[in-house]
Amino acid sequence: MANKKQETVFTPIGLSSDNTGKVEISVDLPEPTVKNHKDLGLSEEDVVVMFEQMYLQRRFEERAMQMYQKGKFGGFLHLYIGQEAISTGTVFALDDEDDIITAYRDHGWGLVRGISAKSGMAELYGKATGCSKGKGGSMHFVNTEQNFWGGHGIVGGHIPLGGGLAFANKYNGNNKISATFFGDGAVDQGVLHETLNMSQLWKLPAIYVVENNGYSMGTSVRRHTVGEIYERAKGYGMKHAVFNGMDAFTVYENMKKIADDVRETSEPWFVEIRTYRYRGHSMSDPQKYRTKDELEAYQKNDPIERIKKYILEEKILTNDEVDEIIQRVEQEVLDAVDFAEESPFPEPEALYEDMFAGTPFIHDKQ
Amino acid sequence: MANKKQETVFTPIGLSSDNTGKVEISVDLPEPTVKNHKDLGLSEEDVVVMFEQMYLQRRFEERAMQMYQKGKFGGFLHLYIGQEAISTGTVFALDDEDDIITAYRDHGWGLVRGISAKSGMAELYGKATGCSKGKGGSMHFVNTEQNFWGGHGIVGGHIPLGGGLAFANKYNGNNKISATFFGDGAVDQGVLHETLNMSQLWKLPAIYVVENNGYSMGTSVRRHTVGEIYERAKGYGMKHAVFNGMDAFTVYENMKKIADDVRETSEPWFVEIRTYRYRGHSMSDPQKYRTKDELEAYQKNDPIERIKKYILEEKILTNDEVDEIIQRVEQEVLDAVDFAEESPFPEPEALYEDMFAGTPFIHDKQ
Amino acid sequence: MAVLQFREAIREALDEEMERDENVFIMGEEVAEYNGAYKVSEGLLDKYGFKRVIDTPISELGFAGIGVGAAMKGLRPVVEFMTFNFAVLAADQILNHASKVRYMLGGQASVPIVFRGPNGSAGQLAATHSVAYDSMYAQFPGLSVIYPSEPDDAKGLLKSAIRNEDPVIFMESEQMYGLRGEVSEEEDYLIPIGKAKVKREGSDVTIVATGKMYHIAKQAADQLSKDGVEAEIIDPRTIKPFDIETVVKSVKKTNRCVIVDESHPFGGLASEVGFLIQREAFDYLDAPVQRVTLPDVCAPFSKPLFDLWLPDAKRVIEAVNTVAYR
Amino acid sequence: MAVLQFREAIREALDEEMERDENVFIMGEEVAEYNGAYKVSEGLLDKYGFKRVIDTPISELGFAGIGVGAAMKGLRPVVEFMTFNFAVLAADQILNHASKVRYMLGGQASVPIVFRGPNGSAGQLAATHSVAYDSMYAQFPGLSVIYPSEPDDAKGLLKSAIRNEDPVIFMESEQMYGLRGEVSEEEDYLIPIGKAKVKREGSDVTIVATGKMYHIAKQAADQLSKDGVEAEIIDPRTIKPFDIETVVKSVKKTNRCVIVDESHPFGGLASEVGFLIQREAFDYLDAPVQRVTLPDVCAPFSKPLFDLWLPDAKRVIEAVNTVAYR
Ligand SMILES: Cc1ncc(C[n+]2csc(CCOP(=O)(O)OP(=O)(O)O)c2C)c(N)n1
Ligand SMILES: Cc1ncc(C[n+]2csc(CCOP(=O)(O)OP(=O)(O)O)c2C)c(N)n1
Ligand SMILES: [Mg+2]
Ligand SMILES: [Mg+2]
Repeated sequence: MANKKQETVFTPIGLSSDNTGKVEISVDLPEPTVKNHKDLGLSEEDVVVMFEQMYLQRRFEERAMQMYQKGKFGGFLHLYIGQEAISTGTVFALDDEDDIITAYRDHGWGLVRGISAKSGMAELYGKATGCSKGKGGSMHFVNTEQNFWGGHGIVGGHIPLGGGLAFANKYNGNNKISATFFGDGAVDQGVLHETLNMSQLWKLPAIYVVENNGYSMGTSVRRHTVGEIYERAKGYGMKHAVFNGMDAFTVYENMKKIADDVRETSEPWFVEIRTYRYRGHSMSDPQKYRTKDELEAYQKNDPIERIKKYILEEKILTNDEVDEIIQRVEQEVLDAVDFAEESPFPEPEALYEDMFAGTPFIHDKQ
Repeated sequence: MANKKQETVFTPIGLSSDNTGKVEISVDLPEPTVKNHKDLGLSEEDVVVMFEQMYLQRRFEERAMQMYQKGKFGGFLHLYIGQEAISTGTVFALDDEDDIITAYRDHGWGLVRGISAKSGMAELYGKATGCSKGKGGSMHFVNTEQNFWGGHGIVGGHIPLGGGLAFANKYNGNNKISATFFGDGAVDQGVLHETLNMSQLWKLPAIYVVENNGYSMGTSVRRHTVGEIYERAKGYGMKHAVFNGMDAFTVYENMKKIADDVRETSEPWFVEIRTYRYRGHSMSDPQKYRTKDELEAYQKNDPIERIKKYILEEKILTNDEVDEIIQRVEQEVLDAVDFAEESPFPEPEALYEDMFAGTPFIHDKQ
Repeated sequence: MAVLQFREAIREALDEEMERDENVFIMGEEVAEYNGAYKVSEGLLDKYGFKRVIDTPISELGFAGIGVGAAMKGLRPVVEFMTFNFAVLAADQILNHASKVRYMLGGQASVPIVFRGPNGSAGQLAATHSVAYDSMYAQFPGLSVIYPSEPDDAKGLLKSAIRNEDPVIFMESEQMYGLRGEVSEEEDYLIPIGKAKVKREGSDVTIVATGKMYHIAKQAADQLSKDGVEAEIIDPRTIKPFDIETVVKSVKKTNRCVIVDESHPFGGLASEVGFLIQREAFDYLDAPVQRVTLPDVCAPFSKPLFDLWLPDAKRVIEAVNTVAYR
Repeated sequence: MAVLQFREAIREALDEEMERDENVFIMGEEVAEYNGAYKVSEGLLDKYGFKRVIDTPISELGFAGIGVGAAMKGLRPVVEFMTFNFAVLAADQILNHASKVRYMLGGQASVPIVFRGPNGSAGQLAATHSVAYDSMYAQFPGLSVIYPSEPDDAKGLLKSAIRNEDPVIFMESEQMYGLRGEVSEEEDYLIPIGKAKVKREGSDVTIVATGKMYHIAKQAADQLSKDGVEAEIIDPRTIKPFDIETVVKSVKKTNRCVIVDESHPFGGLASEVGFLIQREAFDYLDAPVQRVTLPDVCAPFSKPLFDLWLPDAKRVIEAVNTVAYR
């Protein structure tokens, strides 16, 4: 390429074009907590359930990926693999009545908030038995009964929806809070700014959480957003935090503290949780924008391996007991695939259903 | 009103509903500069021109208001009265080739960037001789020959346009910079956030300036935006400043320093200039949201009175010479009114002109 | 019947619905302490307090989205835009969220929200403040779009809109706020969404017009009547659902139709209704359907140009003459 | 004639125009280092460097606006949206700024910008990723809207769009990027904006279709031909300016017309063109104009529902049968 040095540059140059050979790590991981489960007030059973939950999310997606590659279903498939400590630690930290909403990388969130592997897998297949009746697919998992408000596909678009959930909670005076999760890429959307300003001004009981996994599609964080993400909070005098998202205990500890504060003060927080996306953005990503070394370095911090090791080292479970869980989850996911395969597609009439809660009206229906 | 104290409140309560009687001043004015014109590198002539310019802006608008009230023209009329030190100090600080763009409160900016009182007044009247050929009216003064890019009516909408002007300057490597002015109300628009992030990331030679005049329509600053406005910059690690906008010297000093820095480093600045809107938002505003005391307190800092006093005290001009200027400006504005009155309206064909620079195309023209 | 201004009729609807249902609240720029940019919400803050009458920053996208989220949780927000020209900034929340959330979540969430405010032009406010967006929103599934022309319609339809389980775009007009008209004093006066009203009977030509254009159509009809041409005026009141049956029935009688539409011509209400009429009443038409719309040009500021730009009775009469081969 | 993929034809147009004019640059999400989300811009970073091929953050409104500002200063930005479904966030910059700046500033600034990217659906991507926005943009004065169906059209029209002095919306389709077709090797191949092309001659019925729908129409025509019905297919290629003359001429010959449109029905291309035809060729029509559009329903994810949702050749044939009273 013609002498890059003198050239005018707008967007910072990333890995693939950097001639220095120096690779800037996309996300620095803060140290995880040193506390053990007792310090954190978690029972041994909690720790085991955490492990099982995270492992379910992992295996669910690994199988889904396999089925996708076999051509069993279409659409996008954005995998949460590597980020499971965030969904899991958070759900343990929040009350079950608190509201959660997230972007399209939503399988983990759905499973941990009560969507069964079966109805999740059926949704990926577009079956009538899916959690969204096959209307939404991978990007739109939902379980409002357990206060999980979905799965949304417009980057940043659900951020004010999360603000609205908090607004409704304050309006109703019900002492519930909302937590809104989105990617580092969504940080650049203007609606975040608008929502943060109103949340702080109106004292909404809301937590806005960036799952900074190093990349917005093929663009590393340093190439799409300036400074440190959590520092955005400073522009609004908003409480903020940044912590390690590769350790469920760290997520639990911090999110619990934050949730308590929000519930008490009705003041919002802006939180950056650092993690890493193991897989490509979606299924068609050649991933030329990062090195294998980088990926492997992060995989050494795998949150599932970590908690498994902890369980064994602390003798919470034996090796055999852990294996049993692994087998059980494996079976659960296989059963889910069978269920999805065997489930019926929606009937043709379903095309016109779920458009309206009130009187349906379809213009010029032929 | 029913017990406000226990009631859930979202937006902070303003003056009209505050039972404490305590009035929070909308904008704290930082101290003006202590430097005199020589310290600042301004000639005596410069100071005189500054005064004349500011006085022209003031009288132009006072007459315009009168004509509006007489029903001579319609549409909106947002007056800049009280804020003239900002336009004037800035234009002296920037190079003439630098780009300026602003919102709908644009008469002062237009006049100081070369729109004659005549073509300005004619524009208010919607005459063919207006600076925008009567197509734009009060909100869309423009003089691109002197790098004034208008007058824009969507709150915040022109902020990225200002970024684009800076982008083009950097692209062209021409050492020019752009300065984008907007109100405190525009600070709450998401596009500001997007533009600041890209400007900082891409190192655009741009200055983003909030003319904080205490109110967004009837909403005082503290009721629509949290914290101190200039602190928004901290979220992006952006250079920033806050200063007094009721003194042309202060504006000049700061804007010059900032412009020099931007030109040298191609790094953007975010600036809050504190001022005060003497008149209502537009012509139909009953102004119940502020007290007369508040208004009068700010009027004591009037930027035109201030520079006039300076000119007399420093013996730059005699009383008579000042009066001469006043008479001249007075006449200029009266001539402008005559010109506007006598100018023709655009021909009917003009309706279809100026839609396209290239081949015009009007769908289904009847 | 009480005689109310348009803005008073809207205010009554808001007031009654807020009184009836704790979950109804209003938010928007200057709606509370300023009592509304156009005084629609005057007095509501005093009556309902700061919890339910909420001033927002100029953050159209953000507060629209907060409204949608609150609606998902069961509240019933009435979100005011100072005009729908500014709602363009909120388009993502209206089009990609409010209208789609329910479907894509397989019916697990509803969005009972009303977005309301003035539509179209309001005199010489130039290009960015003058566009009519009713037809645009009607393009998208899941939204009801209401654009009433008289205080009575406004009251009855707004009350229905607030009770509707799905998102409604409710459009008004700065220039009509002061318009007076008789308004039903019926308790809990509800007009069903999606029903057109024959506002003038006539046998010679059907004129379809709503919102501000209804009044233009009426002027034209009065004028035409003096010439012995009796126009039937149908005010659809709701752009969507559009009551095509009522229009077709009238056209089958008059055999001629003119549509007056405040949109630019391409793909506006007029083209949709014209298309449907030619399809549904082909054999009844004695002349092609004609339309009167804005020209395909931005709104100019200058008074004489603006007056040329906005449809007027003269152009409606010309169109009627065309369909009547007069 | 070279055989190129659709994406290659677009890339050639970009490449030639960047080569020709230093002021042309491209910006958008993933256009540079990733080589384009759909590989349209592949290789352009290598050739033109970081100054002229620019990765943006996910800030559609902001970068669209920066593009408009840069265009006002004389640059010629080509702004890529990953799809026009995300451009909804930029609607204020497109509708309130790009299309209006020149008029409201009395002609003192021009906005020679191209907004391009895929339009409409791309398989099972659910409600928020599947809407066709060509008709919506066509509603607004000042914008040209192009939605070509074949690589040759794409190349010649994109080059013209980049040279156009005013804003152009240039729409593509994820699902067509791999489509191969013959592309003129003429040097500096320009197709004028606003000219329809008769892509198949026939005397029995006129089918109007562009973009992805053109290929559906073609399938239908091939099918119909076996039954002895010869359809004339007109591909307008540009939605706006719309070449109604070419369509009317054809309808005067065939006396029957079906419009295939990827929009939802209300106020889409089909309704506009149908309206114009009934007005301009009333006496030539042997049957009402029919249309095939998406239903007035959001895009579902599930494959069988999605297949039902998207217009197909079968529905086009049915519509032809209707206008032919078969
Ligand atoms: C408004 C909008 N713009 C662009 C896209 C396309 N897109 C989908 S995901 C994505 C990257 C988002 O990255 P990030 O927010 O970091 O989330 P992650 O994928 O890493 O979880 C992009 C550009 C979109 N869906 N919505
Ligand atoms: C997007 C948008 N929303 C709302 C408005 C209506 N409006 C015009 S000016 C204004 C207040 C702006 O206040 P500020 O930015 O402080 O500027 P000032 O009027 O004080 O100069 C409002 C709400 C608008 N023009 N555009
Ligand atoms: Mg990411
Ligand atoms: Mg202000």
